[in-house]
Amino acid sequence: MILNVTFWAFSALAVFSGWRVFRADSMVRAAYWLLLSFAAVGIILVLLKAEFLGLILILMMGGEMTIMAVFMVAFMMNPAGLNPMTMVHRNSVAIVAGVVSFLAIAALGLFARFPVARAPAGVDPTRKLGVELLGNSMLVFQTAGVTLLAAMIAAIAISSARGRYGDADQGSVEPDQMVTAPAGDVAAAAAHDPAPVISPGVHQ
Amino acid sequence: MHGIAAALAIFFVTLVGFLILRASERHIAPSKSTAPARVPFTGGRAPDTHAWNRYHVRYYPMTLLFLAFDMEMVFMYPWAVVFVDEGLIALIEMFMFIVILLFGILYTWRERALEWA
Amino acid sequence: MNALRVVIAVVSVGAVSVAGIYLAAWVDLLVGRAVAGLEVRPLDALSAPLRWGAATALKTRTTTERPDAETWALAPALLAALAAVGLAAVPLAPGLLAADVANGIVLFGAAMALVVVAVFLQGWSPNSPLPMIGGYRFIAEGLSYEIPLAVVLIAAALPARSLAIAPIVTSQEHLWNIVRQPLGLPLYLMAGLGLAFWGPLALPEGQDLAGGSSLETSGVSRILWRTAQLLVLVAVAAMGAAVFLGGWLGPLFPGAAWMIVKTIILLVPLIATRHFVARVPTERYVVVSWAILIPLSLLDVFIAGIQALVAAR
Amino acid sequence: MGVKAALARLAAGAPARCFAVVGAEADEIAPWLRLDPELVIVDSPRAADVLLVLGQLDDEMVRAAAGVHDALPPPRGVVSWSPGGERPVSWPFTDDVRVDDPAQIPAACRRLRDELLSGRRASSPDILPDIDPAPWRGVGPFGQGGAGMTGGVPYGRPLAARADDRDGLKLDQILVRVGPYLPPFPSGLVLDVKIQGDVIQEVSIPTPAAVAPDLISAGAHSAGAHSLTGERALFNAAVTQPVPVADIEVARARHHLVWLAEALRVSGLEAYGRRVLKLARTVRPEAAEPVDDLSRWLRRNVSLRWGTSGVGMVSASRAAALPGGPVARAAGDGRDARSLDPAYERLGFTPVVLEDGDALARWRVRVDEAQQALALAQRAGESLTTPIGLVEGPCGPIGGERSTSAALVTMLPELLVGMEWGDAVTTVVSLDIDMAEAALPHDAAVASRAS
Repeated sequence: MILNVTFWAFSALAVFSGWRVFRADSMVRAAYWLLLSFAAVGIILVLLKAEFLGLILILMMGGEMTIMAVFMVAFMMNPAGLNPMTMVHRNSVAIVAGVVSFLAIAALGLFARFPVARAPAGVDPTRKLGVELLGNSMLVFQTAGVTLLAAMIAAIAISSARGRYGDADQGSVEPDQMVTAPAGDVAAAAAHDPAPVISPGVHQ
Repeated sequence: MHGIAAALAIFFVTLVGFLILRASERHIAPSKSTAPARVPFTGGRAPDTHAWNRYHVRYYPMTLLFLAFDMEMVFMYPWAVVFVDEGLIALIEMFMFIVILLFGILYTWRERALEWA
Repeated sequence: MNALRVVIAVVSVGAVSVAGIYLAAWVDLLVGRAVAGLEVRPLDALSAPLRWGAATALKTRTTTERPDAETWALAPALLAALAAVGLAAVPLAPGLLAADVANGIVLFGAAMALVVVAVFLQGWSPNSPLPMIGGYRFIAEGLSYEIPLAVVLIAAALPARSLAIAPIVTSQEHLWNIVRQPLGLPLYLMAGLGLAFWGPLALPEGQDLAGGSSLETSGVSRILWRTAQLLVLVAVAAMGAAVFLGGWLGPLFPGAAWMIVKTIILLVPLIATRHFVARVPTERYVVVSWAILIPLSLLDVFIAGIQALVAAR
Repeated sequence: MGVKAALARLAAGAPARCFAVVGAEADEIAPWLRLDPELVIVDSPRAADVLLVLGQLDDEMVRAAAGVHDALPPPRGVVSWSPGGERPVSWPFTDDVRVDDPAQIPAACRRLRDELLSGRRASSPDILPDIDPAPWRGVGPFGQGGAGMTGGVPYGRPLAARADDRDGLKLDQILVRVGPYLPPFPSGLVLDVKIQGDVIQEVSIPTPAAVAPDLISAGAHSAGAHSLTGERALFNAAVTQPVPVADIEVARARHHLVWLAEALRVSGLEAYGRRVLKLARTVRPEAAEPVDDLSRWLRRNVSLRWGTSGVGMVSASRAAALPGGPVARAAGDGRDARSLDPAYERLGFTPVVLEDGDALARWRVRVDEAQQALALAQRAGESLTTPIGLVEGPCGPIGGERSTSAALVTMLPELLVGMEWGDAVTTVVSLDIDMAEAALPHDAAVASRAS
């Protein structure tokens, strides 16, 4: 009984806060309504005996929604909603898309045949997950590692304004690749300057 | 399951308790706010604009780095549980995984992207 | 049955919280007086927090021109609730655990990850420049300490083969983690100071911001905010005692007594840092945290891993 | 009602929390208040019971003080002290508690606080009129005061506008009107700081003299009568007449220690700052060991070094443009008016000079100078200074073309640009700007010395 009530309460909270995301004027509020929605889903996962997944969802979303708030405030006009604004654009398209995807997911939930495999009592889902990840192949872990590394380097390369050898928009060049010209021979240096290769138009 | 129930109960009881305590101030010291009392304090002079603005965070590359490491932690928790059972192979796997990620930090640090933009 | 257990859990965590908060406030006063070269007068200091609270409660709550009133009201309550959950995840003695979950350190980590939200809201809500800077500073700080905090706890979970706290305590029967994983406790305490934005890591509330995120807060809200902050410190100390100092393990006395003593042993130096270590600059803290503390915490995992494998042989 | 009375009774044992507004001639009194157990000086008016108005304020400063007053949460009150007991015509604090003897300030604060909290005295009413900064109610489609996404004055203020930035990301810039009473900065310092994020983009000084010069010049010669230390009067006197070297040097050491106490407080070490303040009050040349211990402790404290090293670099060329003083000496500029004095030559005086030019160097120069000053005072015996028209004051030479503090204030706009907020505060604190001296224009300085 209590379990059912809790489940429905948190489901309602998830839907309600999801709806509030689009009704909030302030970007900070929108981000944290979304966090609340995620947290409610996390609790539902815990109720469904996926304790680790539920808690890790909350753990991750705490940091991530804050980062989202930071970027939304930085890039939105009127970030605090001091002037009223709407988070909804192209209403009709949105409504159609929303209804269609809701029906699709609902249909999937109602009509799909899910495999029935009762987990034996006393199984620890976290342990299962660990075995699944580590298991007999290194592929999962190392693929994840390399993907994350690529993501990090790409994110830094795109976002950082400064680099080791100078500012990014100056076309930073490694010292080894610079052609060293004799002192005073500025013209020669300019002719060999690799900067135009990186940022064409510098000498125009 | 009662563990999580207790955690939720503690969370909500504390939350609501604090909100009630805060509402209690209405009875101890009712506030009546006036325009000069509402001016944000920076030393006695009033500001020109609202403080809320498109705030230029100076550590945005670091936030992106954090996203990747947050993901890494997700992998580490289940790894910790099965680590001893899996033995040496788990250590090697995690070693490689972490070294790969440390290259990310090294790169970010070398590009001086951790400093204020 | 279950409902009774939940009620007992709520009440006991509440009682431990109040005692811990009061102890923290008292210790802070004592250390402060000693460092300032004043008479310490422990008995007088015992009533000082109450007197401060009474004087503060009698002040009205001021507001600003256009604050986000709801989130401002929420911030202290959220901080306290999260700290209470963190505290509830710590076992006082075998079987004496309020929030007995299989993934204790994940629960603790989740509660502590959301602390960033509470502090940021406290700084953002007043719509005032200096608190806002404080709030944003805490995001930088939070994103920097969160990973070492989680990673050192994971390292402690390795020999226990479990993410629950009780097995982590029992895994220290022969050797406490403070010896077995020498990097763990220092890194944990550094992250914990950041979590409680206390002392050297009081970046959002530094004197350079004239109080920062709590600058505009007065009246009862101010008391609640300080209380919640101290509760975070208590939760950090309690978790540190369980994970690194062997929790309830100890001879002669009952487990709970050992746990309380060990928590106090960690709480006192945490509080005292405020009077001995200057506030660190935000930017340099972020760089050092990423370039040194995070690699060190990963090294801690390896040391713990190798040690656990050798021990399992 | 019962709860309130019980709380008031309980609260009566707590120290009074005061927000201090420090005007001309009070800067030698204000720091010592932190030593009194009856009151606590707080950083934010929102945490204060009592507004403490010390010294003389001109009209503009009074207006700002009124703004601070209104920010105090009721019940609140005002305690004021002014040398000579005069108040300007525009004095807005009608129900203030006036104190004639500075020694009575703490007790007066405590009494006022008790009366306020127990309801025996009414909270002082707002001074500024209760009108919105800009009319906005009912304007705009929702009556919120604006139109469109960024237009209008929603809730009485406009939104911030975008500005260029060093990383190429054009986001909003806000103007923070710092001071005159923002605690980490010297009381009276007024800066208009434009920030984007927490980085300072532009600094300007709205009024060149923050404290009215006529107040200073009128009271400068009488400062000694009211202050607890008489430091300023002593240094001013030394410009024209011989003064015991020992007195001057102890005053210098005391000034540097008072500065150090404040610098430690801003760094987060409030209790240690109080210890240093206590030391400053009792410092004597015969007992210099506590200062030596302090110097050793500071050298060992890694956290202080971390927060100050490399912060607020004053280049050699900037230092050369200063009249002198510890800031210049911390940047490798060895000028020190004491070098010109034969009395100091006999004592074997050589100025303390460091090369780095950062905040850490300035901290070290001052602590070393405090130690040196005590040593000089002990060696000096009865010897007197030679009046050569120039005296090395604790912040820089006194009696020259212009004061070092004034030069430092004019240097701030260039120095602070590009700094993170916390670094900027560290820098301003490390410069030790004496606002009374900064406000002193050249002719007023000469006039006050002549009298």
